[in-house]
Formats: sequence, C-alpha cells, structure tokens
Amino acid sequence: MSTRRLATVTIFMVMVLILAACVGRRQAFECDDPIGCVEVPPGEPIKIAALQAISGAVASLGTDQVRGVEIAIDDRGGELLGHPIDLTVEDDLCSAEGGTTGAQKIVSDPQVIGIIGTSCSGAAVPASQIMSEAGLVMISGSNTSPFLTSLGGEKGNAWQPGYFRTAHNDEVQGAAAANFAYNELGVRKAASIHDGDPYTQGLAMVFNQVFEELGGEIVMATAVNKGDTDMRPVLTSIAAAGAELVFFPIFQPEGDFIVLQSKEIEGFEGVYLMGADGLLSDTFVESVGEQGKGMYFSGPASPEGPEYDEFVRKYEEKYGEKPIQAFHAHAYDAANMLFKAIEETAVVQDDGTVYILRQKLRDYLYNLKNFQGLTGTLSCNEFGDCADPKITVVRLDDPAAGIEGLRKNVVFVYEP
Amino acid sequence: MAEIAPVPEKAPVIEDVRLKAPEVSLERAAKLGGVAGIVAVFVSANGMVQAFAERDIISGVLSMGYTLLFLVPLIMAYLAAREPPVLEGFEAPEKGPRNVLAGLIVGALTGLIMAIFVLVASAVDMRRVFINISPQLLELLTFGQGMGGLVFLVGGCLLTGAVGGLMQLAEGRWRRALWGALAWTLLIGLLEVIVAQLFRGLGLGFLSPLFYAGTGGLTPLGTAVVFVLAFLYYWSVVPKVDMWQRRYAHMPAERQRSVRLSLTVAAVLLVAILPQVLGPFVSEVLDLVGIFLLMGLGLNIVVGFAGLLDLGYVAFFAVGAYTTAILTSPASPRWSPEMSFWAALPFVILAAALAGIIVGTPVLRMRGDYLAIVTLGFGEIARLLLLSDWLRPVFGGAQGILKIPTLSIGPIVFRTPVDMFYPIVGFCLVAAYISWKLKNSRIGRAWMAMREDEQVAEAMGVDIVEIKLKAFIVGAVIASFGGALFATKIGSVFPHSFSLLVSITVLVLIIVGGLGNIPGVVVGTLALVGLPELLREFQEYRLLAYGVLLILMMLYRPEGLLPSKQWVRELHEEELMQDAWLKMEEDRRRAQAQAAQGDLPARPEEA
Amino acid sequence: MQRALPQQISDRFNFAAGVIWALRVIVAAIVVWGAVSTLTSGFYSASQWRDLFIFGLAQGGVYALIALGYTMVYGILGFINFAHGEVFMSGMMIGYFVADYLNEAGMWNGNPVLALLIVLVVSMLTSTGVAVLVERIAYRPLRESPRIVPLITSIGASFFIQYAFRGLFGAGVKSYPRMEALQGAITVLGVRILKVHVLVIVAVFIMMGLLYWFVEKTRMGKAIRAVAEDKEIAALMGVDIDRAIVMTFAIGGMMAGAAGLLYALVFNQVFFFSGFLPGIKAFTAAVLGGIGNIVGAMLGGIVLGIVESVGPILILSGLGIPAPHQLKDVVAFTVLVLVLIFRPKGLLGERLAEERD
Amino acid sequence: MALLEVRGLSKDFGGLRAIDHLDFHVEEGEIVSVIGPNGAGKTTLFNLITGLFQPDEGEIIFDGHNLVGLRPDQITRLGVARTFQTVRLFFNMTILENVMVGLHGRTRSGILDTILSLPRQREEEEFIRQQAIEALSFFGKRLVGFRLNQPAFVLSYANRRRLEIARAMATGAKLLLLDEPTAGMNPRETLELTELIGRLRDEKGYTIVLIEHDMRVVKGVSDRVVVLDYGRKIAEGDYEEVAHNERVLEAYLGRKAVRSA
Amino acid sequence: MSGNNHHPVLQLKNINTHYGPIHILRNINIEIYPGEIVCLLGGNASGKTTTLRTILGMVRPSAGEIYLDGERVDGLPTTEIVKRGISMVPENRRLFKRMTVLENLEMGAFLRHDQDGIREDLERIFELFPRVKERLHQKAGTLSGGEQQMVAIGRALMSRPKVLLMDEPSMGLAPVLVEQTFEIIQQINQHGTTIFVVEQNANMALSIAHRGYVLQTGRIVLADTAQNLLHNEMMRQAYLGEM
Repeated sequence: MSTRRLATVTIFMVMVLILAACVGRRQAFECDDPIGCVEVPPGEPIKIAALQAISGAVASLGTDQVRGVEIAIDDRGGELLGHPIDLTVEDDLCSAEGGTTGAQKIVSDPQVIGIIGTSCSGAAVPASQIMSEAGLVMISGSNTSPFLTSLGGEKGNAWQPGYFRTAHNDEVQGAAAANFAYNELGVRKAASIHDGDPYTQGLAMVFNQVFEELGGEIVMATAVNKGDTDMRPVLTSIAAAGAELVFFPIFQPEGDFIVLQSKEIEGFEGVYLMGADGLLSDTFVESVGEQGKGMYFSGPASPEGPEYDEFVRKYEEKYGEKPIQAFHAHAYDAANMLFKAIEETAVVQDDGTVYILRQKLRDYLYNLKNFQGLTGTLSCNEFGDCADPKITVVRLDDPAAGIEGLRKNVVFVYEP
Repeated sequence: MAEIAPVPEKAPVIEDVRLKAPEVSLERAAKLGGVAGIVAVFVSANGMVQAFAERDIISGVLSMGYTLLFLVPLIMAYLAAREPPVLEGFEAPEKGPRNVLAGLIVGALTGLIMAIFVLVASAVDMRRVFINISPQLLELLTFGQGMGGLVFLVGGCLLTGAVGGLMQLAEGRWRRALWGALAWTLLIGLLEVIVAQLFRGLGLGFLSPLFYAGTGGLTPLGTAVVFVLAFLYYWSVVPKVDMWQRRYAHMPAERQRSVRLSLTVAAVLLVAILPQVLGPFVSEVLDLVGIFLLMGLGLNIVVGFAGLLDLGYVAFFAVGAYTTAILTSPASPRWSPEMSFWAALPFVILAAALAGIIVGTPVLRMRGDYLAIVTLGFGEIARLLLLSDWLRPVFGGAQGILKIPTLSIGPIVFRTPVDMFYPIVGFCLVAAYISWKLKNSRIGRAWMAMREDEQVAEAMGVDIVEIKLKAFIVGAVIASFGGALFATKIGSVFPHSFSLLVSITVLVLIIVGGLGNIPGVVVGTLALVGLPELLREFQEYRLLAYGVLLILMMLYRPEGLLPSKQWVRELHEEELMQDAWLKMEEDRRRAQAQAAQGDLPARPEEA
Repeated sequence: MQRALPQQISDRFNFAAGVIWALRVIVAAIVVWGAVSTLTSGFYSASQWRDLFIFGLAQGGVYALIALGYTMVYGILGFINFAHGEVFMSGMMIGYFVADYLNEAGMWNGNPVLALLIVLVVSMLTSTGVAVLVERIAYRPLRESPRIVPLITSIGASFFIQYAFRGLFGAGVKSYPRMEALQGAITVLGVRILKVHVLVIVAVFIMMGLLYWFVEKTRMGKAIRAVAEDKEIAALMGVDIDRAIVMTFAIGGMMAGAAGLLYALVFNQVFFFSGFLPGIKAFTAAVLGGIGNIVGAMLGGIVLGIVESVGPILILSGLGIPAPHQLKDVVAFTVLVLVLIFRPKGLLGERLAEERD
Repeated sequence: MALLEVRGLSKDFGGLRAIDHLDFHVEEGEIVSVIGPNGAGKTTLFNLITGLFQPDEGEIIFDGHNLVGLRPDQITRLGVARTFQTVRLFFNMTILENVMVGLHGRTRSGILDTILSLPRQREEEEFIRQQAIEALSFFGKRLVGFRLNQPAFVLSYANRRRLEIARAMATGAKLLLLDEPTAGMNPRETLELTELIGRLRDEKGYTIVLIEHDMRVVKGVSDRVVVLDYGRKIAEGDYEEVAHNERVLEAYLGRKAVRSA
Repeated sequence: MSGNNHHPVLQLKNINTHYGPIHILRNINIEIYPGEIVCLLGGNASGKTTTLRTILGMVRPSAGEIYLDGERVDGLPTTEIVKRGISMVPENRRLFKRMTVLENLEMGAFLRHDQDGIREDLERIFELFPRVKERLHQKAGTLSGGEQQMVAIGRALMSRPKVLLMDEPSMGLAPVLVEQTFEIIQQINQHGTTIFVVEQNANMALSIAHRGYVLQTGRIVLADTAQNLLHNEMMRQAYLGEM
C-alpha cells in the first residue's frame, strides 16, 4: 500500500519537473576562448566570490576585505552589464587546507568568474592553483609573499596564471623599511622579530637582507610564537645584542606585548621600534597608548583623498564601525579591477545574455595599466603584481588622534 | 542481650509483582523549561539568531535563525514529555494529557524567559558588554511588531512546546517518521549547494530551481516534496530494515555470502561513481575526510587497541607530509631528489617508523595522562621545529615547501579532487585492512591485553616494550600515509597545518565514532570532518556547535556512534559485571526447570 | 624500587635503557655545551640574567596558580580538565568589564587597592562559577565512566566556553586599563623588580600558602583528600561527595580567577582565546611537578616559568641556534620529557603506595 | 637440583621489610603451599619471582637461570606462570582471547607476517587457538563451547579463577604460582578445585606453588607447607607438622581452623 | 541500647533495586531488631553488596521502603543516612592508605562535632584495640592486614552507629584473623551495637549470628534463626560445605 503510494508520488513529481525543464532554450554562441566562456542568461546574476579569512584569530583581516568588496558592489548599484552581481563568501581559514576547500567550493560552481582573495599567502598557494586550472581569475588584496608572483624579477614558486594582487610584494616593503632605518634614522645595528607567520617571516627576511646589503648589521634575527605573551626574555636578548632598532612586522596581540614590555627592559631606552601594516589598526593604537609614542610603522601608502573619505563614510554607515584593518581599500580596488575587466571583455548579446571569455579576461588584467584606485595608480606586470609601488613610513606621535592621525603622519615615502 | 524476635516458620517465597510505572514528572518539565529558556536566551545573545536571520531554510517562510530559536523549546518539550525509562518488573506507562502538559510547561517557561530577556534588553543597553544584543536582534525577536510582538514570541514557544509534547503521544512509527522528515527537511535546506551539485551531477540540473529559491532556501514545493519523501521513507522503509536483517540472519550461509557479495559490489560501484556525481567540492571534502580517516585508523591502533593516549599524533602526519615534500618537490630548500611519489613512499614509511620509535622510546614507562602530555609535547616540538628559523634551510620555515608534484601512476595523473578520491580511498582500504588484520592477530591481542592490564599482560609473556613500540610504529606509518597524500594533494606544506587541533580532532573523531571499532572511525570522521566542511555557512559558530556536540555525545552516548563491543562493555562495566552473571544464573535456573519438564536441553543458549 | 634505579632500569628495559642512557649523555652534553658557550660569551650581563630569572618566576607563579586547578581535579576525579584554561580566561574577561567600568568611574587609579580587590573578587567568582557549572553539567554525570570520556567532554567544554565568550563578548582583544600604581620598578634587596612582578610573586605565594593550609588542616580539606582516595568509603564516613568535588572545582576556579587577574595586570590584555596556551602550559606544569600533588603543581609551575624564560637563551643561543625564543616551547617540553623519563611520576610525584598483601 | 631455588631474598618497601632473607626451594613435581598472616609477604614473594618487583638482595634460580633482573615476560617465557590474588583477567576480551594471550610468548609472528597473512602466521594462529582450547578443556565443559566467545566478565567468580589458571597454563610454564586460587569460592567449588590442582600435577606435570588461606585446601594438596611471617620463614614441613607448630598456631592458624580442616 | 525491642531498628520493606534496566533486588524484606547480630548469606553476585548499597543510599531503590528506627530513610543521600546512625565496615577494609591511622579514625567521626565525645570514643577504641594506639601516626597503608581490619572497624564505630554493617569481614584474611574478627564482632555486639553482617563464609557467620537471611539471585530464599539455618538441609549443601 504505502510502497505504491510512494511510487505514485515519485512519478508525479518527476513528470512535473521534466515539464518545467522543457520550457525555454535559446540560440548558441560560438565560444572560441582557449579556457572557456561563461554564459549569463538575462536576469541571471554574474557570480564572483570572496575567499577570505573570516573566522579564527585573523578574522578581522578577511572581514575587512569582504566589506571592501561589498561596498564596491554597492557602488555599482549591485549590477554589472545589466546583471545583478552575486557574491559568495568563503572562509580560507588562513591555511593551505582551508584555501583548498574554499577554492574547490567556489570552482564547483562553473558560473563563478573571479575570486577576490585570499587573505593569507599560505591559503593562496593551493587556492590559486585550483582557480587557475578552473579558468578563473583571482585578485588578492592582502597576499604579500614574493613566491606568489615574483622573487628578484623571476617567477615565484607558486605563481599561477590568472593570479593578481593589489597588495604589495614583501620585497618592496622590506626594502622600504630597511632603507628608512639605514638612511633616514641612521641606524647601523638592527634586530628583527617575526612570529612564524609566512607574511611576517618573509618581511623580516627581506628587511634583514636589504639592511645588510646597505651596509648595516643585523645583530639579532629572532622570532617569537603566536600566542606568546611574555616578550621580556626576547627583548632582553635584543637589548644585550645592542640593537638600535627593532623591526617587528607582526600582529596583535604579540605586537602590543613587545611595545608595552619594552619599556620595562633595562637598556631598551632609545631603541627605535618599528612595526608594519599588521599593527596599523585602531585597537593597537588604543592598546599601546602613550607607550607607543615615537614608534614607526612601514606600510603601503595610506589611501587618501576625497574618494577614500567617501569610501570610509560608506563603510561606517554600512557596518557601524570604522575600518577594522588596513586592506579594505585593496579589496575594493581588486573588485573594481575585476568589474572593469569584465565590462571591457564581455560579449553582450541582443537579448541581454552576457558571455564572459575567461582567457580574454586574464589577458586584459595582465595588460591593465594606470588604473585609478583608492590605493593609488595600479598597473599589473606579467607576474600579476598590480599594486602602486609606493610605501610610506609613519610615526606615532599622538596616540589620542587614533589610527587616522597616525596614517597622516607620514615621515618617509619609498618608491623603487 | 536482646530478646530475639520471632521468625516466620517457612521461608517467604514472594512472586514477582508488577510495579506501578512512574509518571511523567512535571517538576522535571519545569526544570527543562528553565534550561530551554536559558539556552534560547544564549542562542539569541551570542548572535546566532541574528547571524542566520538572512539565511532562509524555507524561502520567505522560515529563516535559519528562527529555526534555531524554536528548535530549543521543541526538543526540550519532547524530552520533558518523555516518560522515565521502563525498568524490568514495572508496568508500561500510559500516555495521556500529562505528556502534553509537560510540553506546554516547557514552552511556557521558554517563552516567559525569552520575554523577560527582551524586555530587559530593550530597557537597558547592554551592548557595551554583550556585543550581539543589538536593536536588530530585538526587532527580530519581536517580529518587528514592537513590544506587542512578544505575543508572537511567547505564542511560538508555547506552540512548539505543545507540538513537542504531542509528539510523545504519537505512536513509535509516526514519531520516528515525523522527526525524520523534519530533520531531512532542515538538512536539505541547509545543504543547498551540495544538493544542487548532486542534481547537476546526475544530469538533473533543471530540478534545482524547483527546489531552491534564488535567494536561498527551499521553495514551498521543495519543502513539501522533501518532507513527504522523508516521511514515507521513515514510515515504510526504515521499519523493514530490522526485518531484512532478521531475514538475513536466518538465511543459509551460502545465501548470506551471495547477499554480502552483492552488497559489496554495490558499495564498490557507489564509491566509484560517488565523486563523479558529487562534483569537485564534495569530493574535496571527501578527500579531506579520507585523509583524516587514515589518521583516525592509525590513532585507533594506538589509542583504541593499545590504550596509549596520544595527543601529539599530528607529528606523524607532519613527518609523512614533509618527507614527501622534501623528496618530491623541486623547490625543497636543501635536498631535492625530485623523486616520484611512489619512489618516495618507502622513505616516508621509514621516516615515520623512525619517528614512531623516537616518540615511543622515551614514553615506554609512562602511563595514561603522563603519556598524553608528553605526546602532546612531541607534537608541538615537531611543529615548532618545522617552523623554526633554525631548520629553515631544510624545511623552509614558515614559507613551507611548495611545488609538490601531483600524484600519478604511469600516465594517469590525479589532478583534481575527484581524481584524488580514488588513491585516498585506496590507502584507506589498505589501512583498514592492516588494522583489521592486526586486531585479530597475536599482536592485536597483546595490545588489547596491555590496554586492559599492563602488568598482567607482561606476566603472561607479552614484551611490553616491543608491543608498545609496534603500536607506535604502525600508527605512525598509517598517519604518514595521510601526510604524504595531504602534501601531494595540496601541493604545498606549511607548518601551520600541523597544529594541536589536528591531534585533538583525530582523537575526538575516533571516540565519537566508537573507540576500537574500524567502521566507527569511518562514521566519526564523516560526522566530525565531513559535516562541518559541508556546513561551512555556520562559520565561527562551527566550533561552538562542535563543543556542544562533544559534550552531549559523551553524556548520552559515550560509546560513540558505532561502538565496538569492547568499548561498550568497558563503559558499562560496573553494571554488566554485577548483572550479566545474575541474569545467567537466572537463565540457567529457568532452563533447568524447563529441562526437568523435558522441553529443552539444560544448556543456556545465548540470547 | 627507588634505590639503585639506574641499575634496575638497565636490567629491566635493556633496549629502552640504552636509548635512555644515550639520551641522558647527549642532553647533558648539549646543555653543558650550550650553557658554557653562552656564559663565556659574556653577551648577557649578570643583571640581565637576574631579570630573566625574575620574569620567569612571575610567569611561573601564574602557571602554578592555574596548575593547581588541574592537579586538584586530577587528584579527585582522575582526569585532565582541559576546560580549565577557559575557566582562567573567563575570570580575566569578566574582570575586564569591571575594571573598565571602575576606570571610567575613576576608581581604578583613584583607589587602586580597593579596585584591585573588587576585580579580584569578581574574577574569582566568575571563574569559580564557570568551573562549578562545567562540573555540574559536563562531568558529574560521567563520574563512573572511563577517564577518556570526561577528557573528551572537557575538550568540548573548552571549545564551547571559548566560542560562547566570543559570541557574547566579541572577538576583539580587550585591553585592561593601566594602573599607574603598578608601573615602574622598585628595588628589593638591591635587585630591581617591576612592581607588578612583586605583586604577582607575593600574591601567588599567599594564595598557595592558603590553599596548602586549607587542604591539610581543615575539615573540608580532609574530606577532599578522603574523596580523592576513595569516594565510596568517604561517602560512608558521611562526606558529601558531590560537595567535596564541587569544592575542589571551586577552589581550582578561585585560584584560576586570581591567576586571571594577575595575568591581566602583567599583560594587560584578554580575548576569548587567552586561556588556551596558559592552560596547556599550566597543565604541563602540573604534570612536571607530579600531577595530583599540590606542592608539585607549585614547583612545576615555577620551574616551567623559569625554564621558558632562561632556557632558550642559556642553552640554545650558546649552540648558535638562530631565533632561540621561537623554540621556547621546545625547550619547555623537552624538559618535561626528560623529567618524566627519569622520574615518571613528575618531580614530586607520589610513589604509588605499594600494596601489602 | 631444585626446580626453583630462592636464596637470601630480601625486599624493602620504604623502610618496611616485606621479605627478609628468605630461603626457599621447590622440587620438580612438588606442590608447595605458602601460608601466613595477611601482610606476611606471600604475594610479594610471587611478585619477586615473576619479576614484577626487583629484589633488594638475594637470588632466584629457576631451572638453572637466575631470574633476578629479568623482565616479567622473559621470566614467563622461561616457564613460570602465575595467577593473581584479586582475579586479574582481561575482562573485556573473550574467554578464548584471554587464554590466547597466554600463548604470546610461545609464538613469533610479527607485523609484516600478519599483514601479508603468510602461511606461517596462519598456522601459528591455528596453533594458538588449539592450545588455548586445550587449556580451557582441562576444566571440563565450563569454559568451552558457546562460552569461548563470551567476554570474560560474564563468568562467575569460580569460573574466573579457573580461566585465570587456564591462561597461566597456556603460557607453557613448568611452574605455576597460584595466589589464593579458591578465594571467594563456595565449599563445593573449593573441593573441586583442590582436586584439580592435584590433577594439574599428576596429569599435566606442573610443579605448583600456591598461597592459600583455606586449610582444607592446604591439607588436601600440599606435599610441603612453608609458613611466612613478617617476611621470614617460621616453619616448613608437611601439613601435620606445620599445623601443630606452636608459632604457626599463634601467628596464623588459630586453634579453630586446624580443628575444622 | 534503644528502647523497644519489638520494633526493628532497621527494616527493609519490599525493596526492589535496579541497575539500569536490570532488576537486581526483588522484594527484599529484612528486619533487624536492636541488639541483634543478623547475617545475610549468599554466593557471589547474589545481590548482597547491592543490598548494602541500597541501605546506605548509594543506590536508590526503585520501589519499597527502608526504615531506620521507625523513620523512613530510603531516597535520602548517604550522608544523611550515615548521620542517622548507620555505618559500615567495607569489604577488604579499604582504609585511606595515604592518611594516618588517626586521620582515618577522625574521618569516621566526620559528621560529629562533639569533641569530647570523639575523644571518649577514641579511648574506647584504643581499649578495644591496643595495637591501633601504637600505630596512630603511621600511614594506614603500612599496617598489616590484621591491624587494618582493626582500624576499619574502629573507624566505623567512631560514628556511634545504631546499626553497624559489615561487608564480608572474613574475606581474604588468615584463619586466625577471621577468628579474631568474629570475636570482635561479638564483643562489639555485647557492648550494645546492632550488627548486620554480610558473609559468604556461612559457617563462621552463623556461629555468631542470632538470625540469618539467605539471598539468591536477588531474592530472599530463606530466613530463620541461625541455629535452624545451620541445620537446614539446603543450607548444608549449598553453603556450609558438607558434601
């Protein structure tokens, strides 16, 4: 009895569904792109994805960028070529395996055209490979490891076609920090601390190298671990080594501990402290307060100007807080680059159907020059590096002025 | 000296009486109602209701946020309305309005507590401390109707409470079918992406828009179809499973074998087409499940069989991954022999065995928790060494090792996750075979004996040192397979992939699956690695749910999802030790009595 | 079995003994070589060594306070309460909100002693509450289960508390207000010590003394010891087992709460993950000292703190290993492994009472 | 020469002398009972012989080997097996598996043999199984048949004791050390076991040392009785001699027990 | 000695106990009158220990009532039951081995607050067991078996129980100690303590008890005076070792 009922229901359903499916077919478009095309029928969305770290200890890094992308979409009224823009957000967990699963989930939808991400370089290595093989493009706002694009003018180990970034190659920032320390501050003995993150380790490494090339001496290249709280021993070592400057391109809260505890170490008075963009945040300035006075930060040139102010206004309006990290503008630029490339390369049919040619899209991006973004003038090279190569160093003079005040207090500009 | 009381002349022989069944306790219902209220407040205050308010399960009708909120009184009411377990010698309880009343009490209390919460939250701004008690949340909770909306909130709680109570009145088959249908509807609603992919994979892509609305969530039609199908399944198919099993048990051995064979063939076929149908993303998840499964199988030998609590198991995984990386990658910093995966495999095994000995030897004399912390230490040491600047010339430090070639056999290259599924399954089968084979051998018995009582095992001629080292070595080698596959699959290795969390996850999954049992490890891995990956939408609440799940699991089903008999025994040892024997004595007496009447042989048969 | 241990080992575990002996020699050589070359290099001044030692002592004191919770629970229930790090964090977190409020009200720096006491009480109450609640919900029903079951529950509880706190109070790092009275250093017996470290060290020793007195001398302490030894018999004596166990968790929680405040004063910061690493370290300390042994936990904590602070520099940098601080935990865990190899029950671990027949 | 010879054996526990310069021997084929008050050091003696404890002084010579310094498993492989005062079975393993563990020391196959399922390994598994069943069969039908695959904890107290003896037999030992084999048994079971102990020697050729409190058992089976008190031997001889020794009566037996035995 | 001899000091009325779903005790009825020594006999796993645990509130009976001195005590927590006057000498003595002998005895008086009374009782116990006094500050784990037995009994007496339960006092003891133990039991009884002994060693137990119950698979199958039981045919076969 019940079995029969089940069968009846099933057959009925299948019939309904087949009928529904038979409605509507349209004429074909000849796709000659070597890696394929995406067809977006009228009314269907153009799909892009964000692959960012949105959970765990580095959640703010990814969340900030997702917001940047969302604002970029809002700025276009949520539409591109008359199609709604559909954004999927995936978590890259800031790890290789997280990047893999996230990327696989994204590419499993053949309609997705491009990815804004990842947050972390480690996640980018497998993710860029997966997206590259699937024919997508990926633009990251915060990957900085040289191996993703180029190292010393050569293709990096993890380079993949279709990978771009609006963030700086560490090579640039490390060199900027070293130049500033050696030439501007006149420091001859420096120390560096990283925290075992590929980003911080890479940056510290470049700093050490360039500083020594300039003729300085790295008296201690050391490291701490994420989660460490007691920095006094490592600071004692550095003081004993006689360093005049410490470069620690690490994150919160370890960075806070270094600054706060350095005041308690004998022999640490007069040693310059220098962080990087990982510490350029409101919570850091608030946390170190007066103790952080006189500290330097290297980082990409802070976006400024009326467009950026407008952007920040939208951000605050939409999310109820000030930008929480330093990469929202990079992500915003990345998204806009992608939209522009789609607009320029897509084939639009009369009925509104849009065809996006994947290789053509990539080629367009590789040849993109002088794109005006919030972070400056972006031009992509053959390795996918698109960032405006301007790095600035800022100094914390007035903690009460917060991150805004700090960003404006530029003491050095580096352009290779 | 006291006078001795008189004693009845004949020994009193009392026949068993039927004792009156206890009633559903309303007091307990009130308690559970309080708990439900607190849970509901918690779910709201930590932001879940709001975070999932946008995500629809049934498009335009029911959001995930509300589902979460109202599931609380529903489940609690159901539990509160359940009668206490029927003990031997007691009458079966009767169902009635009291069950529903208990459900209503739960609903009422939940509603009341939620209402108080809403009133307090709207009167006092607590946002500085509780960041998620926002105006938007209050709006959601009052259904956008201002304080008048509280009527809906309380009404909803009452309604779900009553439904929970009513569920208890339903006869067993109905009850199961209703719960099953409900669960499947929610699940299908949640797994939108995967189901859509499944449709595509089966060539039924046109079905998706009928089931799912473009804005997320099931369409009303989809909901109805899923609910009805699931209901029918539980109504008509599930009850038959028992019957099929019984029928199978009564088949002659030959028929059994052919049934088994055909089931195996079906399983193999299923596994073979599975990744093709499910597409790259689910395959990716399955690959990950497979890699964790390998580790689970290995750790199951160490913990489940040999009883050595290892919290640093990830070290062996790392050894496998890094050995593979160094030997196969052209980008390995110091040595790069650029071997193929298969040429590197023997070295991987060797390195893992060596690591097993290195970890195993110092801990030979340690037991239990000492072992746990020391192995944890080894796991951390391994990770930190891989990460260190000191060994960066060999392991690449934080930058890891890149460019690990993809796996290939001759001309076949396993590039995509769909391809990788097959070698991973292959390795899993090998590992499962190894653990099954060892379990039923001299060595497996020695492990189990050692787990039960190390001293006695030693006194029975088991060389504890040898057998412990063997457990560590086999466990290490199996984990290193996982590591090797991980490295070649991801194409790069970074020290961050080998954190303590991995060790803990693997330990947890074998225990949740059912310690000491190979199928249990499979189920545990699917549940704890597969499901969270599929439910990526839960984002940061995943680990919260994970924690709750672990606690509930251990409280209510400590033997795991698919337990081994031994583990069940151990968990219920006290009861069983005392009673199994009592029961047997009783059975024997009965059997003897019957034998005296000439019915049955005087030997107790196993039930 | 205590006497002539080396000889016995070499008889009983021939293979293992060889490895262990080799290990012993290698480790001794490494330590001596590293230490000698560091010391002879003259890189660090005597006052720097002394500072390092005091940093370690203060850090170790905090570990010791947390370790007490592990060790007491282990002593009475026989399993590792993984959630104890979160108990510690919870006190620190709720303490932050009170401290923040007091700071705004001007009391934090206006009347630091009273403010500290208030935050201390709140922090201890919170941690105690969380510890007791976890016991009630997650451990009490599992008392008769094999120990691995509550162990898993405690891992679950640990995740739950972390992410519940994250959900309720946000993911951001919260900075305790600065207490001016605790800034700077004072000189004690010619040694310059940070004020905050003085406070920590004094507080730790007072707390430990109180605890020792409680467990050894009071009626409840005796009841706890009896329950730790044999629950059923203790119940027969009229001891309320549940109460004794709750008491144990409560004391562990109180100690953790106090540790939380001290930790916050030294490091100023708290976020939902702050309990994890100190928890692991304190657990290590408890095992190092001999788990189940209260004095052992104190000793283990302090030893661990000092090893972490002095060890990397003393041993590793002398060996020419770059970035020795990165390997701080390697040194700490190696010390643990070595201690357990030579004293399998920890530094002060109880010799298992040999049963007489 | 005696099968087991203990000379000048001493053992301290934190200042407490459990065994005090004990001399003691067992001839091949003999059944020797060790009796003495609780805490006299009887079980400690067993623990020393089987290597669970290391003596502070003295020698233990078994079958020409000095056992001092050997591991318990090595000692078992040399031919000494034991049971425990509190029955210590592998309760969660089946009855058959319990006994099969006893054969561990007599077999060889390793991990690779097992994984590859070599013929040698399969033969060995069969051998283990047969030997185990044979050992169990010694106790009649109680432990074989449908019981083989039941977990050990379902067994009654008496059967647990029997299983423990079977497990010890399976190690292929020459010398069995039985620690209170009849404790917890009812009189009928005790009598039966007394008989079995005799048969163990007569049919299977085991040499047996047992610790026992039940004087009926001691009287029933012993060729020789050794009495310990405070780790020292206070009397030795056949049952009648010992039972009428004043020191033994005072320290251990009491008058009633002798009468009722 | 408490007043009316015709009202039982301890009474179990239709007690049923379950472990999980399994029915262990089935309608147990036991009455113990003031001043008596009553023994409960039975083989292993017949439910003897469960009976004791039920009396002490360590297991809740699923049905039935327990009265102590006329007051209903089933369902009360163990602490409360001990406070009302039941204490037990556990099987195998089970002292707190890491505590001193004195601390062990003090634990016995855990619920009492009358320091003088406690001191008095200590003296009484030293009188009863002079050996114990000599070992007062030793760790209990270092005592010999006989001494441990004395401390265990002394510890149970420290709470001045109305009924003293003894779980297998002869288990694992040397013959001379068994004898001594039973002598002590008689002695304590003569000082006025009601005693409920659970034993396997039926011979010994019946030789000192006034009355006895026989438990088999969770049921009372015999209840009679000790004398009658000693001569009961079934008893002689099953428990008294006459073959």
